Amino acid sequence: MVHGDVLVKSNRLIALDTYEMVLAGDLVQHIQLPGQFVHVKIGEGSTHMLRRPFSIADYNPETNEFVLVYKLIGEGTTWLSQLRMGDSLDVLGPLGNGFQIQGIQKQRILVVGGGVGVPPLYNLVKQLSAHNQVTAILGYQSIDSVFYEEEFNKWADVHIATDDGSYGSKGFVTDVINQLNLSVDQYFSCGPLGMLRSVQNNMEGYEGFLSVEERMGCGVGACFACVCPAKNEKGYVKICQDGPVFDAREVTL
Amino acid sequence: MVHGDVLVKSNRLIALDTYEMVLAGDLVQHIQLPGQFVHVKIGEGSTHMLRRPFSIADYNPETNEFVLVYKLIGEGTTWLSQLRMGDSLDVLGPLGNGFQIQGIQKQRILVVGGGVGVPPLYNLVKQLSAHNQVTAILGYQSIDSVFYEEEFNKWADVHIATDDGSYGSKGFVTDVINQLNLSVDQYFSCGPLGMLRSVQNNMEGYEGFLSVEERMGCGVGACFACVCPAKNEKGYVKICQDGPVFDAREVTL
Amino acid sequence: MNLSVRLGELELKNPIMPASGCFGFGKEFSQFYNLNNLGAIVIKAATGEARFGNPTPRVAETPSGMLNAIGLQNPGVDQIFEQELPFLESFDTPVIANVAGSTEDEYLSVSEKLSNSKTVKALELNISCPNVKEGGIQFGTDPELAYQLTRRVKNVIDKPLFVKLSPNVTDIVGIAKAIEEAGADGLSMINTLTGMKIDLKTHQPIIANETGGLSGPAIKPIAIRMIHHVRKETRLPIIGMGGIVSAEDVLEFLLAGADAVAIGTANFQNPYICQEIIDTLPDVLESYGYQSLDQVREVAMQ
Amino acid sequence: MNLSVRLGELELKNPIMPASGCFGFGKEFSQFYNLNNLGAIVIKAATGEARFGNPTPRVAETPSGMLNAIGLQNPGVDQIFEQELPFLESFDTPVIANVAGSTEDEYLSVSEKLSNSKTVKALELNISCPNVKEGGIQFGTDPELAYQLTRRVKNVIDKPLFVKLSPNVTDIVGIAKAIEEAGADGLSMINTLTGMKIDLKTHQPIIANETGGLSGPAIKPIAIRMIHHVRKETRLPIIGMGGIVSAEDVLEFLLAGADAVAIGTANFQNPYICQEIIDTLPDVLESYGYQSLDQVREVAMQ
Ligand SMILES: Cc1cc2nc3c(=O)[nH]c(=O)nc-3n(C[C@H](O)[C@H](O)[C@H](O)COP(=O)(O)OP(=O)(O)OC[C@H]3O[C@@H](n4cnc5c(N)ncnc54)[C@H](O)[C@@H]3O)c2cc1C
Ligand SMILES: Cc1cc2nc3c(=O)[nH]c(=O)nc-3n(C[C@H](O)[C@H](O)[C@H](O)COP(=O)(O)OP(=O)(O)OC[C@H]3O[C@@H](n4cnc5c(N)ncnc54)[C@H](O)[C@@H]3O)c2cc1C
Ligand SMILES: Cc1cc2nc3c(=O)[nH]c(=O)nc-3n(C[C@H](O)[C@H](O)[C@H](O)COP(=O)(O)O)c2cc1C
Ligand SMILES: Cc1cc2nc3c(=O)[nH]c(=O)nc-3n(C[C@H](O)[C@H](O)[C@H](O)COP(=O)(O)O)c2cc1C
Ligand code: FES
Ligand code: FES
Repeated sequence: MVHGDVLVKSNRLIALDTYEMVLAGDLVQHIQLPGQFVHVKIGEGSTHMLRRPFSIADYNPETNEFVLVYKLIGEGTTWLSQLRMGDSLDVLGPLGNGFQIQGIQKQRILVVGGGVGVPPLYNLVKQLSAHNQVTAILGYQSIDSVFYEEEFNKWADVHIATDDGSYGSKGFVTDVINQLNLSVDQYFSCGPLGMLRSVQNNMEGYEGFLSVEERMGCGVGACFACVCPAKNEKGYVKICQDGPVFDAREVTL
Repeated sequence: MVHGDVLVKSNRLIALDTYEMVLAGDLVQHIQLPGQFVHVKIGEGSTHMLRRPFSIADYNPETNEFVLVYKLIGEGTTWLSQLRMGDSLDVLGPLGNGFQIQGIQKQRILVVGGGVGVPPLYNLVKQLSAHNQVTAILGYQSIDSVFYEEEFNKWADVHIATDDGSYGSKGFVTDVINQLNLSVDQYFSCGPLGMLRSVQNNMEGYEGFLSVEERMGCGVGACFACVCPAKNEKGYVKICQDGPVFDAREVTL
Repeated sequence: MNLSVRLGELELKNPIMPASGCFGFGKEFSQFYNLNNLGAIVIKAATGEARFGNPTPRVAETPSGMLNAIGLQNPGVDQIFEQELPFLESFDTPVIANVAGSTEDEYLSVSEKLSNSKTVKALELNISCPNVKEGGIQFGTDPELAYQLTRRVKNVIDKPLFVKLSPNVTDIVGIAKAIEEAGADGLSMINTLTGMKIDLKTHQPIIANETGGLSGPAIKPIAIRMIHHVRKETRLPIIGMGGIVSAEDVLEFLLAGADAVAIGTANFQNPYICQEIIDTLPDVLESYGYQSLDQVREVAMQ
Repeated sequence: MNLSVRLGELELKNPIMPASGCFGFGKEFSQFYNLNNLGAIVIKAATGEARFGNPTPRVAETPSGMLNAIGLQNPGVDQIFEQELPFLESFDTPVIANVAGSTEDEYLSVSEKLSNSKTVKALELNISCPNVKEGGIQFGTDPELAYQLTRRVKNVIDKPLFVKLSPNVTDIVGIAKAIEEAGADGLSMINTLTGMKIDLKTHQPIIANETGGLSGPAIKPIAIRMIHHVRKETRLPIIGMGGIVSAEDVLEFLLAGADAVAIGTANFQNPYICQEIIDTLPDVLESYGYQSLDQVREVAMQ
């Protein structure tokens, strides 16, 4: 794990209220798996005492660059959106355990993402697609919010759903899962809690991995802010330390 | 009075921990007299709830520019020192009552400034020198802290004192007053409280005006933060509203 | 959007008013905007005689807040009556007069005098000033004393009486209920929390009075909690305050259970703040799906 | 500069320690720096049985602060004894164990067990957690209960006992004096202030527990005031905390009367903060003219 300043290479609007920020720094050398996240300091001084967690959407150890895709929610993301090329950003990471993809081969993979749950799936799909057949179902609020469709298209068979039907099929990602009637060996999902629950139910019996969000304090496992009930002997997991990616059969959402 | 953003034209170190900032904005059109001040917002958001008061060191209605000279003290002045040409600054002003210089002619004027009490005297001296004979005694901690000597030299007969004697004469400005044995018709002074008290004592019997500092809240006379006992029927004056410049015979420092 | 609110008998154009002590008697801020636009004006605390207040320094900045120990400086109730209220008469905005005192008698006589002014539409009983040696805060920390004082003041005035609560207590709900039982018409909450800042150079407290009252955004979570708890236990109208700097903050106070709000410290950072909040409040309410203040109140009551 | 301090029987390399609940049981932060560098380590509250704590969300950000309602999640005293303390044994840094409970019996048995660990050099009695329904805070708001509990705990342990005070009280000095009389060896102050933040979109409190404890720089002026007042009335060593983010803040706490300090929330913003403060403290003390911590204490005592 590394803590320090990384350099903003670019920061641009890619969909409604959604930004893509490319950053460069040595922490990229420490990223082990897609699905890990970074904990980002907001602003100067002591106004913002809590860092903000963001998934690493993509990374490249050769260029030392990594990518965050984030949605404007409140003060922290608004501040982030105002950063410009050449600014520096105080980042702690990579944190957490990513998607266990080592050795996955010749599998039929389903990837299901919703909203800002889409970014952590991007590098995952990129890596999995080399040796597997990947279907990606991506859900957004409406046509204005859609991002990364082309990027995913390069690596997977992509299906888009929007809440209002303004693009792709209308409705939930789980509707698309049902319609497609796919044969699946393993699935991976990230998105809002409601969506994750539906996906977890819908895919019961399948091997699957979920990336889970929760409000965080420390981001490193010390404060117990981010726990989630789990079917293990402790009765819980810490999302920042044991996750954010979990075996779908182990966590109780 | 005007409230709004002014533009930073320059911001440079002119002595140890001392900066000169040139700003441009329409509030210059409202400045009536030297000795008035502005109330400056610090930082973004709600970290700094109190503005910082700074005297207007110089101003020029033709260029719409005015000058602040400030010393690094704490968080606010440190933040100010990081502003760059082209940045904007939220300023409320001009505030308060300046030095009453209308009609002063053919007088022997003594001006006594100490440290960051020197700046508000600069434009005063400039204006008074046109029709009067001005002697300026300026006190600083040491040679590193001396600023604006050349500038004052253009308009007045300047004497410098430093606490440690590293430049000019060693000791207090009041020592210099005594040594010079001047004939004075009126005096003007600004500086730390201790210095102002000495000057007030030393010049008892003379017509004089003091610019007084106090920690401020509103800066406009509404909060009673900045009062000073006075020999008037209310028993006090508000420095921000009734001052910061007072008849030396009226305030009790 | 119609922003008018009713606080018992008191009808306001909108729920926004400057907080006592941060707006003087209105004159200074009338340079910045038309005081007619305000929901109400709460004036600086009045005492029986003129008070000089505490020595300076009286204010210090703290993270997202400030300390003050003005010490109730004011020209005394008679001067306020004669010199300050006439200016406010010309505005069509209800004036709420903040009342302080060292003794019960002082509270009673000041309240009675102010309630005789036709400009004053309600009184706010300040039993929570942490910055004076005697009077004030002990009435706000003891439910029995608070009950007695409220009852007696209520007996000598014929205007609505708001009582301003101190947050420096173990049990704010107990105090609030005592005051309700005593017949108050509303609550103002919260006053400042007692705090201190030490000057590292002089190793003395920055505030000459040593302690001062902490206000500003730093205390907002405490204000929200106290209003939320008190709202569950009383029907009295609540004027909420403590750290408001935006229309979003106003909505948070309304959702916590306040009926109107007062803005203090933020006036120092931005002298236009009350006007700006009044201007932006309708859009902010709409952006969160509210068509009226009544709707906000319904949601808050759930 | 020699930074060592003595808190009664307890000898620390320096006055800097992480605050309970913000540093787990040390393992995570040992990735960032050597725990041997710390003055002490205060571990997360222990209860008799394992507790899951409150539902999530458990934290929210506020201006210059945060709310938390972890609800004393911990694996229970036996697990802590067996699973967590052995790791800390390898460091040459005294461990202070924070003790919580719902009943007096629970406090007693947890204290007794922890005091049997040779790694644990002192106990910190948490009678001030605002985030659990029963136990905890009522012991911290009633001087009589605080006295009884302190006395009984002191009877069953043979290690120094620090009692951690709640700031959510009308009279902190009264509580502190009761605890001193009961035989405590020191005070830790302050714990968090009860606060709330409402989510404007859901109009519900953000913290699932509704209220949470406010910590961070926002509360520093309250901590400084309380320590300053309590210092005047007791000779007990005080571990000061509440909003420390820098070595300058540490000096302010020492000048207020603290003998050592704990750092909580700031660990989340900067995981190296304790180490950084230890590194910069000598220069900061010197820049204000102090050659030793003793000098600071002398000045504070004036
Ligand atoms: C492991 C993880 C990975 C994430 N990855 C992404 C991502 O790739 N892209 C993206 O847009 N968002 C992501 N999020 C959500 C992101 O952290 C929040 O949107 C962000 O913190 C909001 O900050 P704000 O200051 O703008 O919002 P505010 O609402 O002003 O934030 C106030 C506080 O609430 C917290 N908070 C608010 N919403 C969330 C949330 N949904 N999850 C966790 N904390 C929250 C903030 O961190 C902050 O502490 C992720 C969250 C987690 C836990
Ligand atoms: C009418 C007036 C005119 C002034 N003119 C000048 C000037 O021309 N040049 C200059 O360098 N300084 C001037 N000062 C002093 C200047 O306001 C302070 O140095 C400055 O506010 C320090 O801010 P800070 O955030 O760096 O210090 P901090 O110590 O971090 O400030 C904390 C708080 O204390 C207040 N404060 C600290 N010192 C003073 C002080 N001496 N006077 C008033 N408030 C203070 C700050 O405004 C702020 O609210 C003037 C003060 C007054 C009242
Ligand atoms: C400088 C200052 C003076 C104050 N004077 C009074 C007063 O005279 N009477 C009173 O009831 N409250 C007084 N208060 C408290 C405010 O009215 C308000 O309750 C408190 O500041 C919290 O609101 P805020 O955070 O918006 O400032 C004063 C506050 C400040 C900052
Ligand atoms: C997430 C979190 C968990 C905490 N858990 C405990 C605890 O278990 N026991 C305790 O006595 N105090 C606990 N506290 C209080 C801190 O130890 C400390 O007293 C308080 O946060 C003030 O210090 P700070 O402003 O530096 O955070 C906790 C604080 C936080 C923020
Ligand atoms: S955020 Fe602290 S344990 Fe996960
Ligand atoms: S600063 Fe408010 S009256 Fe002067």
